[in-house]
Amino acid sequence: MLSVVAPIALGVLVLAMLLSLARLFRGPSLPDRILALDTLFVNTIGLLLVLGIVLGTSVYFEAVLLIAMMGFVSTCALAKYLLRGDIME
Amino acid sequence: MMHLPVVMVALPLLTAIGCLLWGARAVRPRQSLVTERAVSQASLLVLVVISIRLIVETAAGHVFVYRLANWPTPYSIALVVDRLSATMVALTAVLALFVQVAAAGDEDGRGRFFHPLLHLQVMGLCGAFMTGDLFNLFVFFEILLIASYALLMFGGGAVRTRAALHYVVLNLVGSALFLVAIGMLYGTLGTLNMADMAVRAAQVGPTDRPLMRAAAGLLLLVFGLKAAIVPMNLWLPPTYHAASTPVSALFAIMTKVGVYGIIRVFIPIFGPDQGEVTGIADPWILGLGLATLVVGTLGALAATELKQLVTFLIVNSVGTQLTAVGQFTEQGLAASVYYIIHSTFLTAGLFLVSGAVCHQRGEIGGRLSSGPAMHEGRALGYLFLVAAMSAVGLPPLSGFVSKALILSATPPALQGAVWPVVLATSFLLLVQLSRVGSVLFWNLAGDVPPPGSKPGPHASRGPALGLLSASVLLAVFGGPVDTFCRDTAAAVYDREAMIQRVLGDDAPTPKTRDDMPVPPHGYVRRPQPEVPVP
Amino acid sequence: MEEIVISVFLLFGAVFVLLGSLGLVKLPDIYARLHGPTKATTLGVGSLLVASATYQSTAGPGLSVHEVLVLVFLFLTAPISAYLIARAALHLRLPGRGVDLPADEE
Amino acid sequence: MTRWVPHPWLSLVVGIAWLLVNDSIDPGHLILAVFFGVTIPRWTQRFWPDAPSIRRPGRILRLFVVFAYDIVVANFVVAKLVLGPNDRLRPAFLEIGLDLDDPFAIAVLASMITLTPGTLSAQVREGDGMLIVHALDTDDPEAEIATIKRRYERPLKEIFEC
Amino acid sequence: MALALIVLLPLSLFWLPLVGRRFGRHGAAATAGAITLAALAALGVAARAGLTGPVQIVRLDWMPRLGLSLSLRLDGLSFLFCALVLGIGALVVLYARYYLAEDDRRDRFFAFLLLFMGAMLGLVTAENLLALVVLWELTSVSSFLLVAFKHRQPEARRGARRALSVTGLGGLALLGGVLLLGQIVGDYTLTTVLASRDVIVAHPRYPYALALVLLGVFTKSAQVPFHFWLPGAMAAPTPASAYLHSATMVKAGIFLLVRLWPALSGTDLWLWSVGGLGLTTMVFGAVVALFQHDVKGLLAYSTISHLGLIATLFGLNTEMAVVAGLFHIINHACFKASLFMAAGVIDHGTGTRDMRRLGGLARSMRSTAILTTVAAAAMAGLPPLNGFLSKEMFFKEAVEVGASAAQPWLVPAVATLGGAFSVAYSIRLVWDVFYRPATGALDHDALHLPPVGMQAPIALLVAVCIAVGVAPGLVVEPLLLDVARSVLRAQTPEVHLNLWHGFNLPLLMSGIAVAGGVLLARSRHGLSEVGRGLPDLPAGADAFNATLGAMFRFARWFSVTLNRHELVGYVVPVVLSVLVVGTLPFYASSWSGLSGPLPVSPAPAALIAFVALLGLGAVATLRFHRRRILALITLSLSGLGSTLVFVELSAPDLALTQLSVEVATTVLMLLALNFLPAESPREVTLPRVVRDASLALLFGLAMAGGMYAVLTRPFTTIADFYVATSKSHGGGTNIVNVILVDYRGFDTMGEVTVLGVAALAVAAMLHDTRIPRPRASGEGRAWSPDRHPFLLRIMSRPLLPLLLLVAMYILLRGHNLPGGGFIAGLVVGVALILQFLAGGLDFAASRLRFSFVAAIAIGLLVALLTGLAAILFRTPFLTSTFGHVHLGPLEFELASAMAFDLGVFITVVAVLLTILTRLGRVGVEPTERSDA
Amino acid sequence: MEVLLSLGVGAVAACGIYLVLRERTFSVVLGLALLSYATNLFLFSVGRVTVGAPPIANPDAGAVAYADPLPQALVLTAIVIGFAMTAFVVVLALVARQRLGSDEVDAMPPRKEPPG
Ligand code: NA
Ligand code: NA
Repeated sequence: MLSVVAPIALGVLVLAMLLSLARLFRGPSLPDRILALDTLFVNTIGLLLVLGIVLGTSVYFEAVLLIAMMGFVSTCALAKYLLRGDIME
Repeated sequence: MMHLPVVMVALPLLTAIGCLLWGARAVRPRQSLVTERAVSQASLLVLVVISIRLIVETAAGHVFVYRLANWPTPYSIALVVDRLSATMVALTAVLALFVQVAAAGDEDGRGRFFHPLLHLQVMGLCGAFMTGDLFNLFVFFEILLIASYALLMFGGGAVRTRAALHYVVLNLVGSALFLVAIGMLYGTLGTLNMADMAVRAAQVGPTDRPLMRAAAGLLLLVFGLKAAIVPMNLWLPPTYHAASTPVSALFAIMTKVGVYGIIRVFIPIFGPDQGEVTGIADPWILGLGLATLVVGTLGALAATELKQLVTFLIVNSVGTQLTAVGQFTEQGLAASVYYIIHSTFLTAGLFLVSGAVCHQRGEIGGRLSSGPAMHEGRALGYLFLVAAMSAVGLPPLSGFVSKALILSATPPALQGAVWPVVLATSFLLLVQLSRVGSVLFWNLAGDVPPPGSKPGPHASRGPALGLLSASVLLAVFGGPVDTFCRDTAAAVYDREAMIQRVLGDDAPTPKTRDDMPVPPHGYVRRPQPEVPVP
Repeated sequence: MEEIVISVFLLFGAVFVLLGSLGLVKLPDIYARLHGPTKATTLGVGSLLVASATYQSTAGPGLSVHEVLVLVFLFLTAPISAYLIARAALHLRLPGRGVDLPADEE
Repeated sequence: MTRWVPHPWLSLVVGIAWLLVNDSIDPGHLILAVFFGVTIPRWTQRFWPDAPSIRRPGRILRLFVVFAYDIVVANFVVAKLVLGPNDRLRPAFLEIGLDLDDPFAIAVLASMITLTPGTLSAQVREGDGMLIVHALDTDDPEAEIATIKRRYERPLKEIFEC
Repeated sequence: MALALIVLLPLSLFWLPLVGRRFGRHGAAATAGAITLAALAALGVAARAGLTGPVQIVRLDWMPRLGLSLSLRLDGLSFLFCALVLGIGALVVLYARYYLAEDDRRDRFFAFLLLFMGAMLGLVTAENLLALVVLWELTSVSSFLLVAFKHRQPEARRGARRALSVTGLGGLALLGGVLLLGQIVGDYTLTTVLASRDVIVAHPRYPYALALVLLGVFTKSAQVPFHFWLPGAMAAPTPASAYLHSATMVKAGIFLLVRLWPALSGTDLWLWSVGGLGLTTMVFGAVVALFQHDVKGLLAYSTISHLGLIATLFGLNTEMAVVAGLFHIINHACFKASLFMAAGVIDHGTGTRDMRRLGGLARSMRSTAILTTVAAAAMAGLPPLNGFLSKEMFFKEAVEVGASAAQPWLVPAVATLGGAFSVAYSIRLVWDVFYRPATGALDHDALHLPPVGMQAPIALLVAVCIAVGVAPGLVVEPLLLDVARSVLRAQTPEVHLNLWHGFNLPLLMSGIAVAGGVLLARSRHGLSEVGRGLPDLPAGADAFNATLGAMFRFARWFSVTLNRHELVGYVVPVVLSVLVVGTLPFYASSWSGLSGPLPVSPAPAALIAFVALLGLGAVATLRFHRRRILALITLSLSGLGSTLVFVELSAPDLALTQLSVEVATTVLMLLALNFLPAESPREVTLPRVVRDASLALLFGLAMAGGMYAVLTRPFTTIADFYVATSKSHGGGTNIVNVILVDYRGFDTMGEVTVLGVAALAVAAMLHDTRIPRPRASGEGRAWSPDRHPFLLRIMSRPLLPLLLLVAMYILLRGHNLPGGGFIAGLVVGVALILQFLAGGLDFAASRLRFSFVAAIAIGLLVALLTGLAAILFRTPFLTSTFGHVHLGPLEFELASAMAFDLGVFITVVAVLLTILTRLGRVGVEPTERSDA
Repeated sequence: MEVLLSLGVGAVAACGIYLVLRERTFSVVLGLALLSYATNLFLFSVGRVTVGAPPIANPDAGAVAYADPLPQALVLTAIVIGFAMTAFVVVLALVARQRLGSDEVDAMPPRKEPPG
């Protein structure tokens, strides 16, 4: 069962990524694009979790953890740039 | 004794760390400078002593194979120190010592971290000259490059910044290509140790030949970029011109890294008797060498400023080295080793002299037109005379000896191409350098030095004298030096002996990925306490 | 049994992640779009994490609960990201369909 | 005690998190959990100088249950809205006057609002203590505000400010 | 020993005059004189053994494997030249002692003179051809210094440079020639070379060798068309001219001609090149000399002419001619040196050397007039002087050799013509200076009469001219025979020097020459129209200048005009080179090498998506690169794609690293972007865009092709060793990490060093860089007043401990599972960056009260010391060890590599903090002024 | 898989080179970043590509069961070095803009300044 569901889930997540990507390219505003990138990071987290199940391994867990963290930080930095220009004043 | 090679890398790093920690204690940046100078100088002296020891040992026929982390080669990174490596390392140490003394006048206080950066640069150079591993060579290239970026920017200023921007971007592209080249070689040969590469390169089949040629070409390009070989020579003059005087003197050895890389790759790996990859780039190297020689000379003729002239002399010297290496004979290599030693000291000395001249001429600086008298015009004039004679190849200095060595090494079949170029470029340099010396030291607009100019930096005269005295010493002791260079070249060409030494008696034969389930017996290192004795 | 649990969470999670992205594409303005990813995606990933934890616990050598950490982390950060993006959108005075923007500056 | 464990709750969380992330309660990991539980909060205290103390920890669990329920509901609500036509949406910016004073409590509130049905914290105006919330689809802003205050703000006030 | 002393005394003590000035006003001259006399004495001692026996040789190996040894020989020829160099040298020193009495730089003059003398002595005694070249060049250099002695005068500088250029050119050619000779013979020893004529002459490369050697000879001896440097060199102080440009240096070329005569001569090539060019030079020099106005100029051209005469003699391939040539060398040295010194006396006395202003000096400078007249007569070849004898011999040889030519009259006629001009300019010299009525341009009462010290050397030389002329058999014949024997050995002819040979053809020719000379001298004003054009003939100087000028112009065009020092100018050649080296090998194999034997494998769907993300991100970056913030977002996209490709292709560590680095890079770029324009302007030129696009496309194709070629080939690798030993011998299951900290820990050591240096470099660059923050965004929008958005500021605080915990987790497990010091360091770094973002630089930095630079140093130190610790256990640097540690109930595995990883961790954190805080501190509050 | 990766790497490299040839420092920095992605992937791939076989040693599996760990280690080093270089060049671009008054890569120094 899992061998059927997991690839389907994978496909669904890839579709989600494509949608996020579409928003990223379409914009129109920079906050839109930052949001799209942020969503893409989260999509990726899901994708890796499923991939771990598909490939039967847990070595992607750290990647998941780090994507969550790094995606968040880069979103913060980008948004703060829009607000203040200097992100570390 | 056994650990000497790694000390040449570890000590500069340790010194840099020490200087940084000491400097961090100081409230004001200049406060710690006195201590840093002393530590830095002492450390360089130790390096010089060690490197001389390395030369002595290797000259006696010993080859250091230092297997880092105590794994067998080719799986570990090995430092391989033969005569050539020892020579280059010693050259680096001595040069750095002179540069340090020259900079310790006041240049080192015009920015931050001069001494740490100097030592890190030395570390990169020494590592690059000693490593027997291609990827490790890349790493040390990066160390010496990033240190050179920082040193290039040392002292600040817009001109320097512009030059640095170009230099850095170009070298980043070069580093990317280096990785690609390493990738292609690893992807074909499956190893990174250069001796092992030589073993495996000899075994590649004809279908892999194009790939190997492309990889070799890329490596040539990467080394050529470092060495400023035509057509990638253009960056060097503005870059070196922009650097502060001691830094540009230190850079005299940077181009040699590229030439050294060519020697280490194109003789053992793609050299003679290597099956499909035999002499893969030979004609290119000689041709490019000659072209570089011509282009460097033309640049020297076109120079309108003293330091700029010296930068073109470096291009010229790169061309000369490559012309000698590119003959792919032991004698040619021997000549090029001699020339490398000669030109490193010479160009560094010339930079120091030029720096002092530019400084003492006041506003006009190094412009090649009639200018004021200098505080130390006479001393500088004599130094310049010696340097110029050596650069042109006038006897009785090392420049002459090296040119004679190169010309006499040229096999008859190549003489028609090599001799006219070498002789004609020497002649043009003679014309230009006599003009330059005459303008700077004889065509004086007044008897007194310009107001406001200072006689200093005093510290640079001693090092300049020291560096240029190498031109005399190398000539006076030309016999032993020549013999050493010939033995050095012979060792580089003795591929079998090198492979034996690096890979040991049980040099592993390539294993396919499918038939290696357990480590072969010979590879197990622990619990053997004994260190592989080189 | 575990397989069914895993499959359900897997599908549920994937669909909600997709819904989040769909909202991102479909909704009319930036303020509306922010809702999709911050909510649906968070829950979706949460479900996937549960699926993963279950899977790794059954397939792997021992209990796998470290996924909880990711979940906690996502729950902590998703509102911050959304807040910052909304803040930026308000600062840029990006129009929201059918709403008047509150005064931007304090 | 406070010298070594300035934030007992945080220490607890860190220690548990260590065991969680390692999937292990080995003696070794227990020791490490204690070690990090002490050292990390101690070192990070400087970045969180005014950390609130939890007055009524018992209320946390109740709030958590409410919150978890709301999250699941929120997702179905948003799913419906996403799948429905855009012109049926009735968005609005709500301005909520805050009764909370502790910044951390306010932050927790704002986060919870974002994660729950149809609302999203867009700005905290520290000057006048207003929280600006974007509601995706609301017909009665006042009711919405009241719900938020009731379901989240009050419990938080109890937890953090007694 | 004495032989070595001859050379070594002046060569090694040349600097003594610089010190000698301490011993009084004329200490320098005295020192120089003493050294010269000592060398002369040494020559006497060395020659005592006689010059008739086998040559004396001392030998000192210098560079044996090159074939360069410092060996000296003393035979008749070298004795003759030593005697000339030292004898005339001594006289010149004496003369210069007075001539330069007022010059305060005379100590340097004498030093240079000694240097030259030593080089010259070495040259003429050299037994090794390479050593000869060494000393040959040294004479050029010392001559350069002497000519430029009065370097304030432009003509002195120009003359010196030109002399050096031309003789240097010859020297380089000579080096080539000598190397060729050495390679032909197999030895650079003169004795061997001289005995190998048959081998040399028969060798196919003989013409090249000869050409190169002769180029050296002709330039040094100022033969047409290389003569032009000599008149320019007359800017030298007169003693130097007398010494170098009449007696010695210019004779070095001639010397070499004789030296190698036994080895190279006897061929038609030799006859035509040496004889032909010599004869041309002789006539040319004589003709031009007549029309010179400067006394020294006249003497210079006369020297050229006489050198041509001597060269002609050596070119004739007969033994008797060689004897005549040697004889004329001696004679010319005597009369020409005395004439130069006389010219110096005149110059010294009147302040001018222009013959148009001089005149009537016979009365006021009687003794000089007489001496000059006699010497000039010798130069003109009048009996009973030495010049007459050698000229007669020359005429005789001209007749004999010419007889075998198609036009038997041609050579004698040309010789006679040269002789006639010789007579004419001699007459002109004496007449114009001394005997014609005074021009009035000079104040004869203000003349500065020469001291005896300046007269004596002239008188001595003139006396020699007379003595040789009157009693040649007594004075010069034994020496000449010794010299001739040293060159000709068994072929030495019978020679009897007599003033009177009876009436014969040479005497007739002499008569014609004298008559013609008188005629020419009388009618020279009529000829002056012709003459005026002569020095302007498109002669060597102009051709030389033009060639060099063109060379310099070409060099400027090539190096300056072609290179505009732009970045693309550096990068494009690299790209082009990549295209060449990357495609040529495949092209040469008809593209068959592009695809290896392995089949391609199908791509999983996820990989397709990830590669698409990577590629789309790159393309989007390209598309949006002018909108910078957007480009950063798309760059992250590409980085994310790259991360995911690593994930999919089994490289978790890489994925983690790439991801963390990605974020750090984004933050870094955002920090920088604040101070850069928000947008790049559109680049207008379509051709450039097209060019760059094609280059980029081809580059991408080349890279794809190369990669494809690699991936489709079977492959053997050393990597399985790591797989097999990582756990058992390296103590870790994460093979990549074990490679990084153990097998290839040295790379990692280098890598963190690079990081450290980068941070130092950034700190150094930004140390004093302060840039006012822009008041508004690129679009002119004012910044939000919300400096630290609330939710981020508050919620980042509980996040920090959580993130640090994650970092510790990653650090500790790295050896066995994905992670390690580097990634952990990045996590901590990013966690702290978050604090900077949330609370601001001051908030966060004030809580990190340690020197980041020192922390870098400490991190590196930890890594380094871990490596060095291995040395204490007598194992190589970085050797790691691992084992199970039992502590009460605990049992865990520890590897020393973990300490190394800790060093990496500390370094990475410190580097990130250094770089980002330095960058963060760049911005300062804008002032009114900075807005303007 | 091989074709896909080759084309992907080629595309990224092409974009990188195009950007490196632009006139503004920021574009060049972007180009260098892309170029380093491409080269890192290239170097990574030469160990041949495998799905689902991360090189975490499991004593039960044979050697073939893992992706080649060596290029991974090399690329890791390369990424780190690339980061150091990127950091340097970004700051250099900033300093250049400040000192040269323009962010053009070929901007000329504002006034005559003696070198050396
Ligand atoms: Na989020
Ligand atoms: Na990156």
